[in-house]
Amino acid sequence: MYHPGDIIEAIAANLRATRNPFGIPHFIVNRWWREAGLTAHGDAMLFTGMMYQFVPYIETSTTYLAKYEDTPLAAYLRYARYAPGYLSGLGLAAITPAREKRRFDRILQDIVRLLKASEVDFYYRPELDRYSGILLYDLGDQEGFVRHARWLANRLQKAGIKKLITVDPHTTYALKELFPKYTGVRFEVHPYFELLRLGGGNGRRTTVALHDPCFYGRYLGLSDVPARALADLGIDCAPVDRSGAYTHCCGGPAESISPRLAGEVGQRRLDQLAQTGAPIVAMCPICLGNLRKLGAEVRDLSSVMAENL
Amino acid sequence: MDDHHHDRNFDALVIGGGIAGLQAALDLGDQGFTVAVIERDASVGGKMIRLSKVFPTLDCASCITTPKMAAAAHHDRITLFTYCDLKSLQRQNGRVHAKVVQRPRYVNADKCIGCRQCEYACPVMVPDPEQGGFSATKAIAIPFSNAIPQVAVLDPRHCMLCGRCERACPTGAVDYFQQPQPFSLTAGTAVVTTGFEMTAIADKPQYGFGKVPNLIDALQMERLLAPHGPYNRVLRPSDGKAPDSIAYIQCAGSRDKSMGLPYCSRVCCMYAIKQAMLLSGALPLADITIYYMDIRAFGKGYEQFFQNAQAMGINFVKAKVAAVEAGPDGAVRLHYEAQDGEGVTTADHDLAVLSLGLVPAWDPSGICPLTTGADRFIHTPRPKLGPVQTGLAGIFVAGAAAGPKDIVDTIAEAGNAAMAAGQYLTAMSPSAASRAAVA
Amino acid sequence: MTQANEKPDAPAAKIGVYICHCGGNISDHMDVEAVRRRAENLPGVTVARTNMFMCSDPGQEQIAEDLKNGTVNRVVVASCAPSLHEATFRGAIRRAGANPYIYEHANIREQVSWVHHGEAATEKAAVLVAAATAKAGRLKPLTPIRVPATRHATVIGAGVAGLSAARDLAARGIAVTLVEKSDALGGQLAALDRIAPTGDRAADLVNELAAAVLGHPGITVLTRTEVIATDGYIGNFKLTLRRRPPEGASTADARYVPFQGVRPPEPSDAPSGELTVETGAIILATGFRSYQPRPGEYGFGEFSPVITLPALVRKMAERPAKGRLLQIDGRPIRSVAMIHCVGSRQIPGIHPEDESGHLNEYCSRVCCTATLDAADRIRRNHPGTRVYELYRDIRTYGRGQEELYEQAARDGVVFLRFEADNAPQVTTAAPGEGFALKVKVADTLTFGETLEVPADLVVLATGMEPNDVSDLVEMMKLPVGMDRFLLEVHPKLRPVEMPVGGIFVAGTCQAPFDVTEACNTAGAAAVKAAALLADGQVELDPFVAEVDVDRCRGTGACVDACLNPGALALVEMEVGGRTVQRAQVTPALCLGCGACVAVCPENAIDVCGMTLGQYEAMVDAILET
Amino acid sequence: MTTASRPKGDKILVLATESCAYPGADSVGQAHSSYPANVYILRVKAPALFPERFYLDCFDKGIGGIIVMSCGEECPYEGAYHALAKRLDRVYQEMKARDIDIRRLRLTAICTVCNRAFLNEVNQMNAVVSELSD
Amino acid sequence: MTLLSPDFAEELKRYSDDTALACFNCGTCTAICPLIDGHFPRKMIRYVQIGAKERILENAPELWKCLHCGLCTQTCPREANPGELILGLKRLVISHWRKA
Repeated sequence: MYHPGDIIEAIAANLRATRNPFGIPHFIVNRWWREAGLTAHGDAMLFTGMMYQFVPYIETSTTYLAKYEDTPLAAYLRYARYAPGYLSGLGLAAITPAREKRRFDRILQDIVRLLKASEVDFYYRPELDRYSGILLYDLGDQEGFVRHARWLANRLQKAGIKKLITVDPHTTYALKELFPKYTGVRFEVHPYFELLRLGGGNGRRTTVALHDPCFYGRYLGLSDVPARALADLGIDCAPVDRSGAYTHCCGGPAESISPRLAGEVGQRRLDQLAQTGAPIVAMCPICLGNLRKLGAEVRDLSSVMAENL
Repeated sequence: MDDHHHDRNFDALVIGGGIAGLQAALDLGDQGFTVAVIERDASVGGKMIRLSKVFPTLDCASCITTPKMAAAAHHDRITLFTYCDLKSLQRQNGRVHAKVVQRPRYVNADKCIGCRQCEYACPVMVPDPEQGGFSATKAIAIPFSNAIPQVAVLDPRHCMLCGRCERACPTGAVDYFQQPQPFSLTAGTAVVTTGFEMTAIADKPQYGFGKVPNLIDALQMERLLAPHGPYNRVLRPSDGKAPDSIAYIQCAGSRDKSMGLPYCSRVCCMYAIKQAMLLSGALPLADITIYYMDIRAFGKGYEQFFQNAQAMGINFVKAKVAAVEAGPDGAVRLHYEAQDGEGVTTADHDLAVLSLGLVPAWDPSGICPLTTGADRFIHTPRPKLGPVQTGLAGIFVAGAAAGPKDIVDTIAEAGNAAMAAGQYLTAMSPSAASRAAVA
Repeated sequence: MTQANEKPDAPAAKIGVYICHCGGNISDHMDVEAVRRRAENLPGVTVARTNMFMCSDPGQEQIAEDLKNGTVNRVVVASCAPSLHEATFRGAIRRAGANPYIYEHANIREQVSWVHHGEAATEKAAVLVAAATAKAGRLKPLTPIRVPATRHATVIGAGVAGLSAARDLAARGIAVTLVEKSDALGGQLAALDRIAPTGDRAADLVNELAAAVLGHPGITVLTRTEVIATDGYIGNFKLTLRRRPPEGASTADARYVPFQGVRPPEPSDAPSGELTVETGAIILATGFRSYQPRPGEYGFGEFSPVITLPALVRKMAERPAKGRLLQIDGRPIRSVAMIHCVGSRQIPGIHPEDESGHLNEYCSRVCCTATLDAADRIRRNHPGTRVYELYRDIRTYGRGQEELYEQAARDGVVFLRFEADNAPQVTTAAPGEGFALKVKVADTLTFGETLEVPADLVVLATGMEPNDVSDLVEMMKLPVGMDRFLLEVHPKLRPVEMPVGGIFVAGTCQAPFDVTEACNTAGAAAVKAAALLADGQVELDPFVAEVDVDRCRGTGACVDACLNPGALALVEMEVGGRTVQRAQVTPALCLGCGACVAVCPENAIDVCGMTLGQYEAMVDAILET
Repeated sequence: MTTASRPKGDKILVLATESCAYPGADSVGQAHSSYPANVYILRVKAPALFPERFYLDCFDKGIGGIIVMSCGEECPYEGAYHALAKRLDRVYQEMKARDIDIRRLRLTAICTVCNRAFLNEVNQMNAVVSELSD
Repeated sequence: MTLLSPDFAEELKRYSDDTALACFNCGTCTAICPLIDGHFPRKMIRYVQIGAKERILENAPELWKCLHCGLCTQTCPREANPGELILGLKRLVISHWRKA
């Protein structure tokens, strides 16, 4: 286990300096939209919050973190903020494989396809789509989180944004619950699957094991909605031991503090999902990343739906 | 017995024919008042007649309930209306008016002589709810061996209308076309003794009830332990193995705001200890563990009973079980925090019993203007000096209808309700009281 | 042979035997007609019939007709278990204008057709019918015993249970004498302040009950009064009372004295000295006393800041004041430690016995809630005062009590849990530590760590002990349990009854109860007394012992064997011009057990309706059939 | 005298208390559990009624075995059970004196639902009676 | 030997909902926590109840094992919100570290 103080300070410093927890320049992280054919005007703005885009970088960094966890080298982490290397910034960007980045960009492109197929009136403005700061909140750096959230809320407010379409549970929770509470700014927030109207699908009936992320299943009480969206496409959800409000954590959030712990918790969840025998589907980039790292074939909700259109 | 040709005016109505209702009816009848008991089930006796033995004396529940059931059934001044739904209970012009519908038994109660020929003839086996679903009964049957009245009931959900019971019946009592029978009763006062049901444990999905094969509830264990039980011995449902280790999970549906049940159900500690003692008699080599938060052995002789259980070797572990799942080989796996320093622990048992809590069996809304408390039991505005008074003059309450209660406390409260109802009748109509006095 | 002892019946028995097919339940397993034929030939049998359902109206009608037209004067029905239909057939006989006790039942379903089959069943049924017939021939008409009862009840003890029972009985039109040892009404309830969890004021409750009792013309209230002698039996007791003269000035109006209760008015003609009361029923409501800790128990008597819960309640009520810190005896209290289960839940080998060798092994039931209530009140009224509760199990079992437990926790009461064999230790704090005392406890909630609780005050949650009523126990022959509380006949079948007929228990003389439960038991006891005295007489089963004075020699063996003292006695009577001693039965007291029958050397005593001769005749019939 | 009084029959008499053992025997019937048909059950309020000679007379007359089924310690008549137990001790002495096998008399407690205990008792007594009549 | 100092609960109020005292130490949070680790999180909550601040600071890094998954809060029988308390303790500890 790494000393949490070190991780928190590294992330907080990055966020202060670059508005990005890993210190990677925004234009490098957020490239997925370029071939997506998006307009800049419409009813609601698509807001990715950068979580999907970050996953490849997180996985690269945690591979290194896992290597040194519980070794004397772990203590050197506290100098990370002075020595970017594999933990932050351009270095991290450089050593993260392009194939991985493309994979996660594809998910966002699939979400766009789904929204278009549902005739949702939406637009995208890449310069406004920024990280929500949720990781600092989870780690307990309340000051850091509030400072960042205010910056972002102001920026969106100034741009006249009122309605947001989100793609991951962490960003959704931050915008829906935390922003009003800590910044006083309230947006109308919809996770994308709430807006889907996809009709009968392609006629194939399949069953999947849908992993409810904690934020959707428990904090936001939204686990029924994606299941309904799947059902519209003829996809059934196998009963998973622990789901909905009682869903089991994927272990992902522990990645930065203890990759070993993230693995243990994730493995237990994987076993529960595997018991169904159905292909595993996640709808949160953290869950997706952590469960995949444990060797499981896990697909994103949007990919499964896009394929069945 | 159900008598359809009686006077529909009574001194008192008793709503519910469990042990509280029977005791209240007997105490009213013995004072000289006429009483109508309205019971939802096909037999009086309530939950108590379904139990095995009762704490802290360990005498059999039947031995205590049956005489009270028979005494009420044979009482000159008590009329039992079974298989009846109460549709409305209102006060008008100083009297209590009840609208009741008797559900069809598809058996003429006046003709049925309880000979069971229909039951023997019926080809349809259905799970017997009176035996915790562990064994089967027939689609037409006497509800249970010591039911009162001894009248068969046909279950239309399972009946195939094959006609064998009708042909077997020596008195021509089977009537496939019987209709619900609405009727009205009036009385000077009413005593509500509608009792309890067990907690709906589905509200606690982490206990896996229904998914874990050898996880049963305490009422099912009562049947396994009962002398007239489904197997005549204790075994676990999945494979018929005699369990070597048995766990009790306390507060399964009590003291748990995550289920919306913040209150203590008052009886579960004692019934679990009782069952544990009976089990250690039936299975002398089995390990029995009770997982608890606080042992609430508060009544007369209860603490000594608890101490005896400890002396008998029953294990008590202070922990609330957090989750239950199926383990290997039919085991039930419990997760809990061992607070003695061990920390998070899992324990496998051959059989586990959920000590379910108590919830009210009756909701007066839409039937009677009685109010209920936050716990949904009948509200008693003067719990100290008038524990049996409700918000409505002339309507009294006793037993678990006014909050979880054990049998001893229920019987005392039923007596008090009969006293209060008798006083009310005396005050309202001295003639009723004097009639009672000369009866 | 012993039958010779039976006096011949006049007129001769004409026995009707009625055998039930029970719709095949009986007839499918035996030859009912064969049983009937054999019955027909039994001595004394005038008619033997069968019916598909004897319990049906036509079946009962047949019996009634045979009785009315004189064909029969004794009835035997062979059918199901007597528990099901004995009462039915006795009722049919009564409706036909005959004495219901000329009836005998043969159980040929539960004890024959459902357990044996074929010839064996037929044979056994025939034998049981013969046995029943043999008994029936020796049955005599009996009359239920009716004893006049005084429509008056005496309630002993004027705490909440006694007051409540007296009020209830008077409201049902029964005259009541309420006897109280002290000079005030209210008992231990008056020693309380507010009652948890509802917050009712004890004073209001005492005043309400006292007003109801004092205002009812049917209730005679006798304070400063004790029962010094009892006599009589159910419905007809005679109590001798002794009333002390008032100490100090007597009052003209009822007056509430805090922590003592309501002093009733003392009219000039109030009785004093010895008086007698004739009463039909007695309700014992003699209550409890609070456990007094042993010297040194948790520092009690050793350190002055160690007090009992009742003392705390009183001190807080006498100087009610809000403020940052609780003040007790003029001292600001920054921290209170409350220790549960003092004098309750004692365990042999862990807790020492008292000087008379007793341990209070029971739970006192009310102390958890009372302690929590006091703790929560301190936290709410004195936010600067810290409160710690040291407990074994929190027993907030009743309605609203678990909610109080949670409320106290949310209000900042800190809970520590100890094991019975590792009790907290109260010691003085070192001079520099700032607090008067400290309490060391191995806290199981903190993984067994030993914690030190600083305390300016230690409160002991003392339990209940029954009041000493050994005089009444002796006089009335009352059973007492291991816990020294009065012992009811059966906790569920007859929970408020003493084995002596007509004596009932209410409230905390039976077990620890809270106010609600005490009221419930009081109502339950009152309803039993009201039912008993409802019509001015008590009806008892006629199955009681009867002495044949011609045979009795006055040996007294029966009196010695009698299980219910008073039911049998030797009395002097004139026989043939000489005064001799003979046994006499008091039917109201006789249990009908027959213990006397077995020991009489002269066969001079028997139980009506089930005589030894009848049993012997049945045995003969079993052997001869 | 002793040989003449030795029981020869195989009929078993059960003295069953009306509050416990008699309803217990009924409950065996309700369960349709079979037992030997030579068992005859008499309903009694309390077996304390029967003097020593009643038992001895029964054996003399030809009863093969007697089971006294009481309520045991839960007897509604306080003290009756102990009086009964003492009396049966004296009956046993007499039986020995008359060369009657004491296994022919049993005292047992049976409650209203003691089906198995009831069956055990009557089957055991039946075994004793048939063994002794061989 | 641990001396009790319940004033710590007051200090924590600045960082979190004040629900630690609502906890009745049933251990559900610990047993349900996906970490399956010792007495976490009840241990921390118990330390808050008795005011053992030093113990919390000594063991502070453990707090970051919490994944903020919320299962403890969902299942807590007393609605004591253990998840939120742990988050509050993280905030308190960070503030301590930053002051140091």
